[in-house]
Amino acid sequence: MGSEITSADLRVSIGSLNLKNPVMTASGTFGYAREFEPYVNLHRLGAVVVKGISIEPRAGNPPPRIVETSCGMLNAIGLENVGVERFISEKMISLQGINVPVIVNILGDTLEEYREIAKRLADVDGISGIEVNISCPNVKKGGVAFGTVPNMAAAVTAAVKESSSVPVIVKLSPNVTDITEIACAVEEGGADAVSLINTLIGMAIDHRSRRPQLANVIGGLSGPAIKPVALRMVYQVAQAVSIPVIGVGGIETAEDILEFMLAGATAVQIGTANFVNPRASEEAVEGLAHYVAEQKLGSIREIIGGLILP
Amino acid sequence: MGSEITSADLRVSIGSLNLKNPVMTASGTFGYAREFEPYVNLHRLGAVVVKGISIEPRAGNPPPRIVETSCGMLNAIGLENVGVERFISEKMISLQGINVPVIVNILGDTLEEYREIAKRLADVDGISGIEVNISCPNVKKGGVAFGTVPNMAAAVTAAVKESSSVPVIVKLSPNVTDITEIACAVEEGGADAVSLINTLIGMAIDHRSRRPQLANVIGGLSGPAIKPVALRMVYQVAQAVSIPVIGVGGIETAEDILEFMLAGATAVQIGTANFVNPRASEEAVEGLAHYVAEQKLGSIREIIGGLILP
Amino acid sequence: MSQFQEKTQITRIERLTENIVRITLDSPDIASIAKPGQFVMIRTGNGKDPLLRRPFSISQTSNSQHFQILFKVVGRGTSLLAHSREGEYLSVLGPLGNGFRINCKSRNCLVGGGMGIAPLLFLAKTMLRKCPNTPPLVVLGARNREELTSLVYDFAELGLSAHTATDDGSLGHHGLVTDVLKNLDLGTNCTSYVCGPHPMMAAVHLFCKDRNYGCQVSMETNMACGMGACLGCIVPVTKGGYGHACTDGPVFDAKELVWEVK
Amino acid sequence: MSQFQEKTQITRIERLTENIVRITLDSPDIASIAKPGQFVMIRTGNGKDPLLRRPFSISQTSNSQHFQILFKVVGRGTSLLAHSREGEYLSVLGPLGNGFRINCKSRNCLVGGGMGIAPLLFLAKTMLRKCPNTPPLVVLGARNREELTSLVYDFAELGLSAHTATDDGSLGHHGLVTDVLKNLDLGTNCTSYVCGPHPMMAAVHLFCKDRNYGCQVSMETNMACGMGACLGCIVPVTKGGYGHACTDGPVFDAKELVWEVK
Ligand SMILES: Cc1cc2nc3c(=O)[nH]c(=O)nc-3n(C[C@H](O)[C@H](O)[C@H](O)COP(=O)(O)OP(=O)(O)OC[C@H]3O[C@@H](n4cnc5c(N)ncnc54)[C@H](O)[C@@H]3O)c2cc1C
Ligand SMILES: Cc1cc2nc3c(=O)[nH]c(=O)nc-3n(C[C@H](O)[C@H](O)[C@H](O)COP(=O)(O)OP(=O)(O)OC[C@H]3O[C@@H](n4cnc5c(N)ncnc54)[C@H](O)[C@@H]3O)c2cc1C
Ligand SMILES: Cc1cc2nc3c(=O)[nH]c(=O)nc-3n(C[C@H](O)[C@H](O)[C@H](O)COP(=O)(O)O)c2cc1C
Ligand SMILES: Cc1cc2nc3c(=O)[nH]c(=O)nc-3n(C[C@H](O)[C@H](O)[C@H](O)COP(=O)(O)O)c2cc1C
Ligand code: FES
Ligand code: FES
Repeated sequence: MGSEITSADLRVSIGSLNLKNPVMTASGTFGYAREFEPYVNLHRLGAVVVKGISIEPRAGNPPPRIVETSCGMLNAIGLENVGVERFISEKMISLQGINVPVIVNILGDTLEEYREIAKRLADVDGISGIEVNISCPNVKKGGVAFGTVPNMAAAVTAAVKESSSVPVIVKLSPNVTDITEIACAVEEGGADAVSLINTLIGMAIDHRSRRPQLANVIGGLSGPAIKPVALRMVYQVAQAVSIPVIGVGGIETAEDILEFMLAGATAVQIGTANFVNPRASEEAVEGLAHYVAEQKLGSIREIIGGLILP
Repeated sequence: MGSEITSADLRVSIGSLNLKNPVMTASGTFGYAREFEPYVNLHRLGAVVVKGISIEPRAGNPPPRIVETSCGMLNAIGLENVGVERFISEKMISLQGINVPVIVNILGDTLEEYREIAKRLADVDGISGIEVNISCPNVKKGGVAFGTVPNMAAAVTAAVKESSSVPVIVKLSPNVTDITEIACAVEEGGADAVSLINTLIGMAIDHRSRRPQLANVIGGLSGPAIKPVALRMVYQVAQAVSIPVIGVGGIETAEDILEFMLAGATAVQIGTANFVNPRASEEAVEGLAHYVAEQKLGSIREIIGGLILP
Repeated sequence: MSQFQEKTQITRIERLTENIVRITLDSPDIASIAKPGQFVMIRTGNGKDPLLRRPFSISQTSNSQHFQILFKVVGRGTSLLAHSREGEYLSVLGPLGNGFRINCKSRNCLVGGGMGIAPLLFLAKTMLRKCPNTPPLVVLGARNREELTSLVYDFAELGLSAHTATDDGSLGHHGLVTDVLKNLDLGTNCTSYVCGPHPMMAAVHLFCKDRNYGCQVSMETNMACGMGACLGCIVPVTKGGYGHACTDGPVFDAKELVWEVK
Repeated sequence: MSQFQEKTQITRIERLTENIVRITLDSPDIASIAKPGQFVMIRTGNGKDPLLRRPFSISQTSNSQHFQILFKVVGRGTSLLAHSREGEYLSVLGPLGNGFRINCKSRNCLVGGGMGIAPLLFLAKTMLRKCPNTPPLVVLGARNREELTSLVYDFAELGLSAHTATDDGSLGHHGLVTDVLKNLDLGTNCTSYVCGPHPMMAAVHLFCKDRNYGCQVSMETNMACGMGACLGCIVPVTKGGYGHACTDGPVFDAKELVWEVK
C-alpha cells in the first residue's frame, strides 16, 4: 500500500490551490483538525476545512443539538465558534506547521459581516482558501438564507472575493428548487469553486414527550441518507458551471468518492463519516491510491466527469 | 387488541371525506390495492391511493428502475400506468366492493391533461378522492415541474378542482426552496388538502461500470432516509395552511405516524414501507388504536399539531 | 394465489463453499404450495439498512414443511443472511412469481449457471415426479469446480448425472454451457429450462431458437416488492412495453423477451 | 492525550439481568491507560443504521489487558451490542474524556444510579489503590433489587459494602439515594463522585452544596463523535455558554454547571 500511495497521481486543483489529493474534511465535522491527530496523519489529506467562523463568538444553540436519524443525523449546533479574533490568535496558531492546506469556513448574518471577516482573514498566514457558508439566514432580509436567492448569493461571493487573496469556495445549500441557478450566480460573482451540499433541513420528534428532539426544533440532515441527493446536485452543477465542483454529502469511502468524481466533482469533503470512523479521510486517500494503481490510471483526474450515460 | 381497535376513535376528515383512521397507502407503492389482499385486511385502512394515472397509457422508463440506497431507495418508474380508460374499465372494476375509500392519483404533462383526466374520472363510481401529483415536468413550460412554481401549481389545482366532484388533494414536491409557498398557492387554488412529500430527486452511480444505477440517470428518493425532511416540511406547511395536511415520507410504524400528526398532519400515507413489510399499513392502524387506548385519548385527533415547543 | 408473510425459523445453515450458503427454513405454508421457479423475498436483518427484502429462488422443499434457499454472498444483504444463526427467525414473503411450466411431452433440459442452479434442483425433483418416464438432462456451469461440486452431487442424489462446464476448466468442459448443449443429443422436440447470468440465458435462447426448441428462462431484475406493486422489476417484451418479473415471471418464454445482444 | 481506534475482541458477554449486559473487551492499549470516569465510543454494528457510535463508560479494567462495559439495552444500538458474540470484534475509540479527580484528603462517597453505577466500580478500585487508608462510601440506587444485586456484589468483592436504595423498596431503602446520603455520617470534608440520571445528580449536587461538600458529576449527553469535533455534547456552565461533555467532561465539578431545577 505504501508505494501505491506515493506513486499514484491523486493531485487535483481548485483554482490556484493545488492539492495532493481530492480528499478534504467537511466544515464542522473535523473540529480544528488537531482533534484528529490521534487517528489521522493529517499531512496525507488533500485539505482540511475548519469549523465555521463568524465575526463575533457564538455560543450556539442549547442542547440537545444532535440526534440520530435513519442512516443520518440532524444537527443544530447553531454555528458555535470562538469568533474570528480568537480563531486567529488561538486556533490558527495551533494549526501552524500542520502540513496540510487549511481552508477556513466563514459565515455571517449580513453582507457586511461576510466582507469584514474575509478582510480580517486576508493577511493571516497559513490559510489556503476560504469557504463561504451561504446557508445562513440573512438577518437584514427577514431571515431568508443567502444561499437560496441567486443575487444575494452572488453578492456575498463578490464581497468575499474582493477581500480575499486566496481561492474562494462557495458552499451551496441544497434546500433550493434549482441549485444550478445558485451555482451559476456565485460563479458570476467570482467564486473559484463551489462545494455542495450543505445539510438538508429536517426535523425529528419524540412521540413520547411530544417534543422536538432538537432544542432548535429544526436542524441539518447529514450522512449516508443524503448521498443520493448530493450526488444528483453535484452532477447537475458540474454540467452548469465551469469552475471546479467539490462534492459533499454522505461520503464514507473511496468508492463514494469515485461516484462523486464520476459525476463531475474535482474534489470531495468527508463530513459525518469522520464521527463514525475518525480515520475515514485517510483511509479514503489510501483507497483512491489503490484504485488508481489497480486501474492503471495516469491520474485520478481522468475519472472526473467520466460518467457513462445509458 | 381486537376490542381496542373497534373502540378507539381514530376517525379523521379530509375535507368532506371521512376516514375511519388516518392511515392511507401512498401512490405507486400499493399497486391497485388488490395486490396486498394476501397480507392486509384492506377494509381496516383509512384509504388507499392507487398508482398515478395519466390520459394515455405509459410504458414507463427502461430498466433498471429501482436501486437501494442507505435507508432508502431511488425509483424512476417513469409513471408506468394503463391510462385512464383502462384504469376505469379494468382497475376500477376490480376495486368494486373493496370496502375502503379509493383515492386516485393523477398526473399530466399539461394543464389540459390534468383537467381532462379529472373530468373523465368525475362520473366514475367508487372514487372517494383525487390526489394530484404536481411533481411532473410541464412539457409546455420547458419541463419545469408544476409543483415548483406557485402559480402553475395553483392553476393545476383549480383546473382539477373545477372538474371534480370529490375532494381534491394536491401532492407537493419537496424539491423546492419554500414548500409553504406552494402549499399556500394550492390552497388558494381550491385544494381540499395537501399531501407531502413526494420523493426527493437523487442519483446513484456504480463506480465499477461508471454508469448511473438507473437508466433514467436520476430518480426519486424515498424511505426512512427522507423522514426528517418530510417531517420538517409537514410541520412548516401545517402552520402555513388551514386545509388538512397529509404526511408522507419514510413512515413505517404507528410511532412514525404519531410524529407526523404531532407535527400537524391530519392523516398520513405509508409508501416504501409497504415493500419491506406488506402489513405495515394495517399494523400501523393497530398501533394507533393501541396508543389511543393506552393514553386514554378521546380521539386520535387530539394529538394533531400537538407538538410541545421548547 | 396464496402468498404468506411469515416469521420462519432457520433450521439449518450450511456453507457449501466459502461464500455459497444454503439455509433451510421451517415454513409449512410456503413449502406446501411452492412450485419450482417461484421465489421468496427475505428480510436480511432487522435494521433499516439494507432496507429492502432480497429475492431468492426456492431451491428445494421437503415434506411440505421445509424449504431451502441457496445463495452466494455478494453484498451486504447476503452477507447478513450468511451470518444468521440456526434457531433464529427470518421474515419471508412467498411463494412469489409464476414458476416453470413443465412439459412432460418434450425432452427436457435444465440449464443452470452459477447461483441460477438454485431453482433447478427443485425443478428436477418435481419433473422426476411428474414425468417419471423422461428424466431431464442437466447442464450446469460455474466459475470453477469448487462452486459446482456440491450442486452436482445434489443432482446425483436424484439419479441425474449433470454435464458440467467451468470457466477455468477445473470441472467438466472448459468453457460455456452452450458448448456442452451443442454436443448433446437433444432430438427435435426439446424444452430448455434456464436460469443463470443474462449472457448465458441469451446464448441458450439463441441456441434453442435456431433449433425450434422451447426455452423458458428465469429472469433476475432489481426488485423492491416482489408482488407487483413497485413496477421496478421490468423486462422488455417483444409485444412492446415491459413484463414484470415478479408477477409475469420470473420465468418467461424466451421468445417473448427482447434480447439485447451486446 | 493518547486515544486509540481499535478492533477489540469480545472475550466475554454476561447477561446480568434480562437487559443488563456486561461485555469484556481485549484491548491493552485502552485498558493500560484508562482512568475512572473515562468512556469509549463503540460501533454497535457494521451497517449504516444505527450510524453513530454509542458512548459507554469504562466500568472496569483488568491486568492492563481487558476492560469492561456495563450497559442496559434501551434501543437499537445497545440491542445489537447485546446480540454480539464472544470472539467477534468491536470497533472502539478511547479512552475519551477527563475522568474523575480523586481526592485522597477528603472523605469520598461514590453515588450511582442505574447504569451510572458502571464507572464507579473502576473508580472504587482505583481509589482503594490510591487512597488505601480511606475506603470510599458507596451509595447505589436503582429501580429494583434485580438491577442492583450483581453490582452490589461487585463492590462487596472489593470489600466495600454498598448502601442501597430502590424505587420499589425491593432492596435497601425504599426511595432515593439522597435519603440514604442524609443518614450517613459524612463529616465536614467530603467529596461525592456521582453518576446517574440527571434529577438524581441535581439532588446530590444540592445536598453537597448545602454542606459545602465537593461534588463531581459525570454527565450524559447526546454525542456524535466523543472527541470534540461535532460540538453536540454540550452542558450549560455557570460562567456562561457551554462545556463539552466529551472533552471538558464527562466529569464536571457540579458547581460549574447550570442545574435547571424543574
Ligand atoms: C427472482 C430472483 C431470484 C433470485 N434467486 C437467487 C438465488 O437463488 N440465489 C442467489 O444467490 N441469488 C439469487 N438472486 C439474486 C439475489 O437476489 C442477489 O444476489 C441479492 O439480492 C444481493 O443482495 P446483497 O444485499 O447481498 O447485494 P447488494 O449489496 O444489494 O449488491 C451487491 C452486488 O450484487 C448485485 N446485485 C444486487 N441485487 C441483485 C440482483 N437482484 N440480481 C443480480 N445482482 C444483484 C449488485 O449490483 C451489486 O453488484 C435472485 C434474484 C431474483 C430477482
Ligand atoms: C459519556 C457517556 C457514558 C455512558 N455510559 C453508559 C454506560 O456505562 N452504560 C449504559 O448503559 N449507558 C451509558 N451511556 C448511555 C448510552 O450511551 C445510551 O444508553 C446508548 O447510547 C443508547 O443507544 P441505543 O442505540 O440503544 O438507544 P437509541 O435507540 O439511540 O435510543 C433509545 C432510547 O435511549 C435514549 N438515549 C439515547 N442515547 C442516550 C444517551 N446518550 N443517554 C441517555 N439516553 C439516551 C433515547 O432518548 C431513547 O429514548 C453513556 C452515555 C454517555 C454520554
Ligand atoms: C455537526 C455538524 C456541524 C457542521 N457545521 C458546519 C459549519 O460550521 N459550516 C458549514 O459550512 N457546514 C457545516 N456542516 C455541514 C457539513 O460540512 C457537510 O456539508 C454536511 O454535513 C454534509 O456532508 P456529510 O453528509 O458528509 O456530513 C456541519 C455538519 C455537521 C454534521
Ligand atoms: C416505486 C414508487 C413509485 C411511486 N409512484 C408514485 C406515483 O405514481 N405518484 C405519486 O404521486 N407518487 C409516487 N411515489 C411517491 C410515493 O407515493 C411517496 O410520496 C414517496 O415514496 C415518499 O414516501 P415513502 O418514503 O413512504 O415511500 C412513488 C414512490 C415509489 C417508491
Ligand atoms: S418487484 Fe415490485 S413490481 Fe415486481
Ligand atoms: S461528542 Fe462531539 S464534540 Fe463532544
